[in-house]
Amino acid sequence: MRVLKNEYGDWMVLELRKGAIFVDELRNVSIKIGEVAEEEEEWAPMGPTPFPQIETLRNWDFILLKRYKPFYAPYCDMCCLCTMGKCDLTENKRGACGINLEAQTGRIVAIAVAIGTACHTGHARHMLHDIEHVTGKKLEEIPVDLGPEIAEVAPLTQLITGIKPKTLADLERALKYVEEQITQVMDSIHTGQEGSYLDYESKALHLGMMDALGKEIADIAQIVAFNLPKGESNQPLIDVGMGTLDRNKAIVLVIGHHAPPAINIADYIEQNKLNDEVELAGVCCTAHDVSRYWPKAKIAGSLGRQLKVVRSGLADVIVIDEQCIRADILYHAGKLGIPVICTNSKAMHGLPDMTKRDPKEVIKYLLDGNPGVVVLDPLKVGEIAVEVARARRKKRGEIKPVLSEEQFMNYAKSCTQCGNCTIACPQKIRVGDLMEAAEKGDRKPLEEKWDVCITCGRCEQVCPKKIPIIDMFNFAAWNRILNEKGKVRRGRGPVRDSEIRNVGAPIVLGTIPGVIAIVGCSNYPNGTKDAYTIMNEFASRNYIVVTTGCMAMDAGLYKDEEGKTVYEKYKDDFNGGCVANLGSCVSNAHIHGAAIKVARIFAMRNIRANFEEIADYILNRVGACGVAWGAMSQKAASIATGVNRLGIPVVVGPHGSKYRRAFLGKPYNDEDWMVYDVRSGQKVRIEPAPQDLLVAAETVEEAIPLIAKLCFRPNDTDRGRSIKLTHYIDLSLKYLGRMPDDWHLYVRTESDLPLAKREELLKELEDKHGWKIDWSRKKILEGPIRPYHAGFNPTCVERLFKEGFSSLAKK
Amino acid sequence: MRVLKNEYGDWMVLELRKGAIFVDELRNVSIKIGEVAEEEEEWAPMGPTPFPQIETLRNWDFILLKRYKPFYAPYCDMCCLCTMGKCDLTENKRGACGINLEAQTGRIVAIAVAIGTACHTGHARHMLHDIEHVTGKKLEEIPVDLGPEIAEVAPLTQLITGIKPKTLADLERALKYVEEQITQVMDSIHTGQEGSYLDYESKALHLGMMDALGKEIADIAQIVAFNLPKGESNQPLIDVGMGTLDRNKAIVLVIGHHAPPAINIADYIEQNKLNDEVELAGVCCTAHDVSRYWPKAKIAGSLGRQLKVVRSGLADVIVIDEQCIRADILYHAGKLGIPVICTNSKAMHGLPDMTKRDPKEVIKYLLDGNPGVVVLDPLKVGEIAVEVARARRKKRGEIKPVLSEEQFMNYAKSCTQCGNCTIACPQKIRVGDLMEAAEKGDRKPLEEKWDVCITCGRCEQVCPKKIPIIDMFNFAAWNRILNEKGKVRRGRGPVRDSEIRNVGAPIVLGTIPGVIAIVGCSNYPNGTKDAYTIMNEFASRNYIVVTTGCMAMDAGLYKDEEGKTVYEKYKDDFNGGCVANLGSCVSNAHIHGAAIKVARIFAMRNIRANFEEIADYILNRVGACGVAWGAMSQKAASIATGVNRLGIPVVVGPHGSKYRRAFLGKPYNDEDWMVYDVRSGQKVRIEPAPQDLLVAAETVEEAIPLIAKLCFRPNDTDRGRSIKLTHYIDLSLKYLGRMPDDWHLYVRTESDLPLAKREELLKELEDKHGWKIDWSRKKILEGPIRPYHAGFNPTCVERLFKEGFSSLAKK
Amino acid sequence: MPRTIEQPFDAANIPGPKMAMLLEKGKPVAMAIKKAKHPLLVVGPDVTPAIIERVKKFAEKGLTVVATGNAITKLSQAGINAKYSVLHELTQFLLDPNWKGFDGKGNYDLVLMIGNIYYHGSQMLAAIKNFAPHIRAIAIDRYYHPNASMSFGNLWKKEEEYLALLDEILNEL
Amino acid sequence: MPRTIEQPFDAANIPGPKMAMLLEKGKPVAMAIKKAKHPLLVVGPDVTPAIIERVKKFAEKGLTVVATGNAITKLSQAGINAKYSVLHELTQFLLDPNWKGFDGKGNYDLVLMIGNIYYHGSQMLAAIKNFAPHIRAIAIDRYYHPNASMSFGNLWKKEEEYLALLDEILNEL
Ligand code: SF4
Ligand code: SF4
Ligand code: SF4
Ligand code: SF4
Ligand code: SF4
Ligand code: SF4
Ligand code: SF4
Ligand code: SF4
Repeated sequence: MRVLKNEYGDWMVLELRKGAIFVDELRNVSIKIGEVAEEEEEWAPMGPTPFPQIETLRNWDFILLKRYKPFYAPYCDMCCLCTMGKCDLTENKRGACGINLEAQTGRIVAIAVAIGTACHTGHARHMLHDIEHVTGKKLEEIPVDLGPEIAEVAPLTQLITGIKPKTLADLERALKYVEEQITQVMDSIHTGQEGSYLDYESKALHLGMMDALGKEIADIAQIVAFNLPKGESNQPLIDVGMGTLDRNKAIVLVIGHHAPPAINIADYIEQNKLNDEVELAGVCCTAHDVSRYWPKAKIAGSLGRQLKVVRSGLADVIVIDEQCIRADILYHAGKLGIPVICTNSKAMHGLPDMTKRDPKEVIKYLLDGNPGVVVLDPLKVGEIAVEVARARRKKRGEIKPVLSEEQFMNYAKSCTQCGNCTIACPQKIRVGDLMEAAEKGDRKPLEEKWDVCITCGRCEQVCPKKIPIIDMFNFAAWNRILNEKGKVRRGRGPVRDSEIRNVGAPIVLGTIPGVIAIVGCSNYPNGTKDAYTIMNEFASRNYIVVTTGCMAMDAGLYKDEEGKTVYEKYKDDFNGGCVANLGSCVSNAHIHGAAIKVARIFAMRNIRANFEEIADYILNRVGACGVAWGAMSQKAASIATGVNRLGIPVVVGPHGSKYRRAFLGKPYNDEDWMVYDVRSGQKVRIEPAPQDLLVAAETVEEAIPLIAKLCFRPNDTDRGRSIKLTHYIDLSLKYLGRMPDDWHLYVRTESDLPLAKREELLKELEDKHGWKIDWSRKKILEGPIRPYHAGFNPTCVERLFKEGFSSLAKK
Repeated sequence: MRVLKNEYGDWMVLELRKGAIFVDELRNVSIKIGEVAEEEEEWAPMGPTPFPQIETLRNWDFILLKRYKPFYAPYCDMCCLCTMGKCDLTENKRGACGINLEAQTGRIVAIAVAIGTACHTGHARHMLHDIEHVTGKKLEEIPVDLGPEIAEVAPLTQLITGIKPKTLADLERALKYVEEQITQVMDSIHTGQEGSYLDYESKALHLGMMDALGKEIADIAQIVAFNLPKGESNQPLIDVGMGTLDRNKAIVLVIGHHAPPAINIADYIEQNKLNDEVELAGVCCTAHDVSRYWPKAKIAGSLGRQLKVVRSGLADVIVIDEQCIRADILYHAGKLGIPVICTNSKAMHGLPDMTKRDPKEVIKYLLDGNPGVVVLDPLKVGEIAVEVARARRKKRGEIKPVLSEEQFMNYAKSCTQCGNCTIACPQKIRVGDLMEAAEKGDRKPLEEKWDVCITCGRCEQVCPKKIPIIDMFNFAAWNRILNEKGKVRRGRGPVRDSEIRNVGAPIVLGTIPGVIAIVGCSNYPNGTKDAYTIMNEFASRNYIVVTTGCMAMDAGLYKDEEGKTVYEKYKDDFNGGCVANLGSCVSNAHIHGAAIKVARIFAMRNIRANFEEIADYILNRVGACGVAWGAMSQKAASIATGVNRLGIPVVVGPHGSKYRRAFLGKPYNDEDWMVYDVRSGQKVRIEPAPQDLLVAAETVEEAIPLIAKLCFRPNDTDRGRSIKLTHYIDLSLKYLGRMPDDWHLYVRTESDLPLAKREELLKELEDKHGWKIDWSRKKILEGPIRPYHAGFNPTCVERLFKEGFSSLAKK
Repeated sequence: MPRTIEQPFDAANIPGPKMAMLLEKGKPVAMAIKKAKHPLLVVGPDVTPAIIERVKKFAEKGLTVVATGNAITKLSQAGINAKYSVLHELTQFLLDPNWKGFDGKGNYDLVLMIGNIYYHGSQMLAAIKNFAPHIRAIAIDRYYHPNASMSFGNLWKKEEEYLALLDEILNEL
Repeated sequence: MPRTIEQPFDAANIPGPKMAMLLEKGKPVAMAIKKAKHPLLVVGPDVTPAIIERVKKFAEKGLTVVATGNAITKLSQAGINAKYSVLHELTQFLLDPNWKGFDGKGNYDLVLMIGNIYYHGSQMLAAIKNFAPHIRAIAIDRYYHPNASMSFGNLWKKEEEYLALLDEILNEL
C-alpha cells in the first residue's frame, strides 16, 4: 500500500492492493472510487448477463412466448386506468391511448406481477431493516452462511446478479437492483408505453425473475439473522389446525408474512417463562416462519381459515404484520372485542401509531377497549401482545361457539332461500340449501361445506336476513374445529448441495419422474383435502415433493388410514418419495435454487450471471412442475411467472384462470417445438414437453395426470421416459378412467414404453395411431415425432447452439 | 491521517480525518465502514425527518385528510385485482379480502400514483444511466451546479432527504430511496393489506412526495449533464404548432419524455451541418427538453395533437422514447409507411432489438419497409433516425392531406349518422353532425372540432362505415394545420434564489395575489384555447404564472389582438405578471422548489429534512394553485398528489373527476378549520382557505374564479387579502356573471375589502349576511369568522405549535 | 331476474352490477319528486334553451335549483333564481348527512340531475350511489346515466321526445 | 337501445358493454346448431345425471362432445363417446383459426358450453368472445353467462324449467 500526498497538500491518494479498510466513522471525508472491480473469485467466471435489465433477457422471453403463446381470458373488457377512459376494449378494440385488449391484458398481468414482486421485495427490505434493528448488527457483519452442506448459497442471486453473497450487505446490493427493476416495469405500465402484449409479458417475466430474487433475499436474510433451519432434514413436527390451540392458555394470534414481531413474541414468552400460560399461533406465512424460529408456535391455519379462526373467538389478541390479512380485520375482531396490533407500515388500518409510547401505556390503551394500535417496533410487540392476551385471558371464560344453539336455529329458520349468498359466493356454495338442512336438523351439509368455504364474508353482506353465515358454519363445524389437529414438518429452508449431488442425475435422466412443488394459497375449488391428495399421490410414486406456504399447512390437516399425515409418512429430504416443507412463501426461492443447483452441481454449468442458459437447461432437462391449486394472490402470480421464466411449468386451480393469462402450447404446431440438438447440429421437432407453462385444471382429478404429463422433458432418457409414461398413464386411468389421448406423442422408441405394458401399448400405437411396428423385434419402425438418441443435447437458444454451453467441468 | 498495520500483517486500519481518498480500481479489497456520518455542513442542521418512510409523515397526512376528506367517485364498483374476485363493492360493500369500496378506491388511487411516480423515477434512473453512457463520465464527476444565482439547489432533495447534492451521485442516493419507497407502497397494494382509505391516501401522498423528488432528480440531472438552461430569464422563443414544421425538409418526429435520443439527433444534425435539410420536431415533453438543449428543435404539439401529427403524414421517421406514446403507434405509422424507432426499454412494441447492429444495417432495414426497430443506445439514434428521414424525404413528394377531395366527400356521404362514434368519443363529439355538414359543403364544424378532438381514435374503430375520422378532421382543418404557428418560450428550468428574494414577501403577504402553476396534459374538455385563456387572465392580473408540459405548449398556439402569444406578451421571470415556462413535466419539481425556497429564503425556515413544517408553512402562507386543465395520466395524478402533500391546491378539468378521488373541504364544518395561532397561543377557526386541495371544475368559466379563490391563505395580510378578494370577485363577475356566494367568508376586517368597492361590499355584508357595521367608521363590528391580527401566525401542526418552528434566521 | 338497461352514453361506462333503471316515462320522476321531503335539481352547462325553459318551470314549481359550471350564467339570464355550486364541491356536501343544505333545512333526499358534463356528472352520481344512502339520484338528462338510480335513455338525437318527457314530469307536479 | 340482461351467477361478473343476450327459449339454440357448419359441445364437471342424459342425446344427434375436467369419467360411464380436453388448453386451440379440430376438419364455428366450473367457464367464454371472431359461443348452462354471445338465465333453482329448455333444443334438432 502506498499513500501519496497530492499537490493540494491536504488531499490524499491511496493505492490499495489487498486488504481491508475499517473506518468507524467518517466525517468531512469523501471517498471517491473510480471503479470497484468485482472480486475475481475462483468459483466462476462472470457470465454474460449480470444484473439484467428489462431488455437483456427479452430474447429468452420471446423464445418462451413463441412456444407458449399467452392465452388471454380478460376478466374485464374495459380499461379504467386513466381519465381518457373508461375504454371499451371488447373484441380487442383499442382504447383512447391506442392499447388493445391483448396488450391491456398483458399490462394488467404485469401490474399483478409487479404487486407480487413488490410484496416479496418490500418484505425483504423490511426484513433487512428489522434485522439491523433487532440484532443490533450491521448487514455487513452478518455472514451468509448456510452451513457446511451448502456451498452454493443464494443460487438465484448468483444466477441473476453474478454476486455470491458473503454477508447480508451483498444481498442488499441485489435488493436495490430489484427495487430499480420494479420501478422500471411500473414505469412501463403508464398510459402510452408498450403496445405489444409480448413486451408486457416479457416485462412480467422479468419481474417474475425479480420476484424470485426478492424471495431469496428475504428468506436467506431471516435464516441467517434468526438462525432458522439451514436445510437440515428431519425437522420437528409442528402442530397445525384450529384444534391444536390450547384454549386454556392466553392465545396470541399472528397473521401475515413478516415474522420479526412474532419472533419477538416468542422471545418474550420464552424469556418470561410463560409457556404454560401463553399460546402463540399463526395464520399464513408468519406462522411458518415463527415456527422455524420457535417450534412451539402453532399453525392455526392457512388463508382460507383466517376468518374461521378470527370469528371463532379463539384469539385473545391479534397481531398483524403484512400481506394476506383481512382488510376488515378490525370489523371482525371488533365484533368479538379482540384488540388488533398492527406491526407494519404496509397495513396500519387507520389506527393510531403508538410506536414511541411506553409499552405499558399501549397495553392499557388496548385493555381499555380500543380497537387497536400501530406498533412498528418489533422489539416492543412481544410485551404488548402477550400482556394484553394474558390480561384478557384472565377475564374471559371458556371458548364456546359464538352462537347459541337457539340463535343458530333461529337464523337457520330465518333463511328465505333467496340465493343472494350463492350469487355472491366465489365458491358458489348454496348456503340456502345448507340452512334448509340445518333447519331440518341436519348440520352435516354445513359442516362439510365449512371446509370449502374460504370465509371471504361476501355472503354475509348480502343476506337480507343478516344471518352471520360464518358463525353458522363455525357452529355446525365446532367439533371439527376442536378436532382439527394435524402436523406439518417445520420449514427446513434450502435444499442442500449434497442432496442435489444425489438426485441431480436421476432428475435429469428422468428416473426420478419429477419434482413437484406444491405451493401457494388456499383458494381451492373444493376444500383443503386436495392439497393432501396431490401431495400423497406424487410422494407415493417416488416423485420429489417440496412444499411451502398455505398448501403445506393444509396438506398437514389430513391423515391416512394409519393416522399419519404426509409429513409423518414421508421423509423430508429432497429426494424421490419424500415430502419436504421448505417454509413460507419466500422459501419458494429454494425451489428455483434446487433446479439451478442441478445445472450447477450435476451438469457443472456456470450459473454465474447466466440466466438464459440455465433456464434453457431447466426447460429441457429438469422435470419439475409447480402446483398452486389455490393460487389467489398477486404474489402467486409473480411466483408462477418467475418459475415460468426459469423454464418450469405450473398447474393452478380453476380460480387461476382469473389471472387472465396462461401460457399454453399448441402441440400440433410443428414450428413451435423446434429445438437445436447440439449433438447432431440439427434442428429437431420435439414432443410437446412440457406442453404448457401455466395452465388451470378444472378438478383435482384432471390436475393430477396433467401434473405428471408436465414432467416430461425432451432430455429424458428412455428409461426415464418409460417411468414418466407409466405414471402419466396410471394416473389418467386412476383419476379419469381412461388412457390419455396424447400419450403416444411422448413415445420416441419402444424402450420409452413401460416394460410391463409394452406389447399392449405397441398394439395401440399400431391400431389407433397407425404406427408401423416390427412385431418380430417389437420395434417401432415409423410413427414417433422424432427418434431417440441417447446423446440428444437440446437447446432452444441459437446463441448457445452456436457458441456452446458455459461449463465449469474442467476447473 | 494514520495508517496502522494490524496484527494479521496484511490487513490495514486507516484512521481518516479530513480529505478524500481516490481509488481507481479496487481488487481483492473490501472496505468496511462502520458509519458514514453525514457531513455536518454549515448550511443547516439536520431536520427531524431525513428519508421519511411510509409512517413518518402520516401525522401530516392525517391533518390534511381530516380537513380535505377524500371524496370518492368510483369509476368502477367492482374490484378485479385477485382471483377471489371479481368482487361487487357497490354501496361500499366489502370484497372477499374484506376491503370496502372506499378503501378500494383509495387503493386504486395509490396504484395510479405509484405508476406516475414510477414513471418519473424510472425516467430519472434512465437519465442517470444515459448520462454516464453519453457523457462518458461517472455521476460523481458531474457537479450539481445551477449557476451563481441558485445556491439552494434541489430544494426537494434537501427537504425530503436532508442531502444537499454536490454531484449527481448524491442525487442517485436519493433516487435509490425513491425506488425503495415505491416498492414499499406497491407492496401495500397487495390483497390483504390496508383496510382504511386513510392509510391508502397517506401512502398515495407519500408517493406523491416521492414523485416530486423523482422529477427533481430527473430534471436537475439533465440540466447539469446536457447544460440546459439554469433558470435564466429571457429564454428564446421556440416554434410550436404543426404549421411551423418545414415540409421541404426531412422531418424527424420525436415523441415521449426522455430526451437523450432526441439530443443525439440534434447533435447529429449539427455535427453534419444538416440544418437546411433536416427538421427535428417533437410531441410531448421530449419536444420541450430537446429544445432546452437545441432551440432549433420545434414543438409539433402536445399529447392531444399526437395522432393529428402522425396521421397528417408530416414525419419521415418517428422516434419514440417513453411515456404518453400512442400504444398503436405502429398501426398509425404503418398506415403511412413511416418507420418507428423505439429507443427505450419501456416501450419496445414487440419490435426486434437491433441496438448492437451497425447503424448502416439498421438504416437499410428500415428503408426496406420494415415497420420499426428497437435501438436502445441513444448514441446511435441520431444517425439512424436522420439518415432514414433523409432517404425517405428524397423519395416522397409534397406533403398533402392523406385524403383526396373525392375521398373526403365520399366518406362524408357514407356516414349514416348512427352515433356509434359519439358514444365511443370521450369528448362526446357528434361526429355524425360534422359529417352531415361536410356532406352539405360546410367543413367549418369539422375544422372547429378538430381542436376539441384529442385524436384518441376510438370513433374510428366503431364506425360501421370505416370512415377514417381523424383523416377527415385533418382534411377539413388542413389550412389550420398549415397555419398553426405559435411560440413558446424555451423551458428555463429552476426558479432563481434572487427571484424568490424579490417575490417571497409579496407572495406571503398576499400582495402578489398568487402563483398559478399551469401544467399537465391536454385532455381538455373543450379544446386547447382554455390553456391560453387561463394563462393570459392570471398573468394580466399580476399573478405569477409558471407553466410546463402540454399546457405550456398549447397556450403558445394562441395570439392576442396584437398577434402576440402570452410568451411574447409577458416576461418569463418568476414574478407577478410574468409567464415562465419551466420546461417539461419533470420541471414541475421547480414549482415545488420555488414554494420551498420561499420558506427557506424569505422566512428563513430550515428546510433540511423538515417536510411537515415546510408543507404547513406553504399551506398556510403561500398562495399558490396548480391548474391541470387537461390532466389525463397517472403522472398527473402523482404530480397533483405530491403538490397536495406540500399544501398546494390543484384545479383539474372535468375529466379529472375520473381520477376517482378529490380532496374537498367542508367550509361549514367548524372543527375542520381550526389552526393553532402561535402569536396568541390559541386555536382559531379560520376561513376555508384554501377550501379544497383537489377539485375538478366543469367549465373554464368556473375554473378561473375557483383558481383565484384557492389562492386565499390564512396568513394573508389585509392588503393582500383585499387584492385577492378583488380578483376573486372580478373574475366571478366576469366569467359567471355574479358575485360569488362565499366571498364574505374571506372577510376578516373592513381593510380586507377592496378599497374601490368597500362601501358597496359593507352594504352587502349587512344586508345579505346580517353583519353589524359601524357606518360612521365604516367598520365591521360583528360577522367575520375571525378577527384579523397582523401577527397571526398559523400552524396546523400541534408539534410545531408546542415546539416552535425551525428557523435559520439567526445564523 | 331479467332487467332492462340501456347502453350508457359513454360506451364503456359500465360501473358494475348496479345500473340505473331505465325510465321510459316521466311520471315516476314526478312521483319521486312529490314523495321527496327535500328535493334538489342540479343543472349543468350542457343545456339547450328549450331545456332551460323547463328548468324554469321546475323552479316555479318550488324545486330548489342549483346551477353548476357556467350554467349559472344561462339560468340567471333566463331569470331563474338558482343557487350556484361547483359540482364537485356540492357532491361532497351531499355525501355528508350533516350538511345543512342551501336553505339550512338539512341535506336532500332526492337529487335530480340534468345538463352536467356527461362523464363528470356520471362520476358524481357514482359517488352518490355508493356513499350517500340517504339520497336517491335520478338523471333526467338526454343520456342514459348508469350511476343514477333511475335514468332516461339516450335521447340526444330525439330532442322532441326528450322534451316531452320533461313536460310529462312537469305536468304531473 | 334498451336491452335485457340478467344478473350474472357471480354478482360481480360484469365484463363490460358486451354481455350475453338472454335466452328464454331453446329454439334459437337449435337454430344456431342447425346453421353451424362445425359445432362443438363442451361439457364440464358441474352436470347432474339429468343433464348427462341430455348430453347423450346431443351426442346421438351427431354433435361432437368434448368433456373437460373429470366430466369425462361421468360421460364415459353414461356411454357417451366424448373427446377429452383440459378446458384451458382446448380454449387456446379454439382461439387458433388454424387448429384442425378433433376430427381434422378444422376449427369450430359454434361452441356450446354446459357444466363447466362457473367462473372458469366464464373466463374461457371471455377469451372466445374477445379473441375468436370465428366462433360464436352459447352457454346452455343453468347459469347466466355474460361472456357468451347468448346464454340461458339463472335456472339453478329451477331444474325442471332448465331441463325443459334443453329438451326444447333437442326436439328442434
Ligand atoms: S378493470 Fe377492473 S376495476 Fe377496471 S373497470 Fe374493469 S372490473 Fe372495474
Ligand atoms: S390507459 Fe388507455 S385504454 Fe386505459 S383508460 Fe386510459 S386511454 Fe383508455
Ligand atoms: S364466506 Fe364462504 S359461503 Fe360465504 S361467500 Fe365466502 S366462501 Fe361463500
Ligand atoms: S342470503 Fe341469507 S336468506 Fe338468502 S339464501 Fe343466503 S342465507 Fe338464506
Ligand atoms: S400461500 Fe398465498 S395465501 Fe398463503 S400466505 Fe402465501 S400468499 Fe398468502
Ligand atoms: S383484492 Fe379483494 S376486493 Fe379485489 S378481487 Fe381480490 S378479494 Fe376481491
Ligand atoms: S378521435 Fe376525436 S372524435 Fe374520435 S373519439 Fe377520439 S376525441 Fe372523439
Ligand atoms: S360512427 Fe361513422 S357512420 Fe356512425 S355517425 Fe359516426 S362517422 Fe357516421
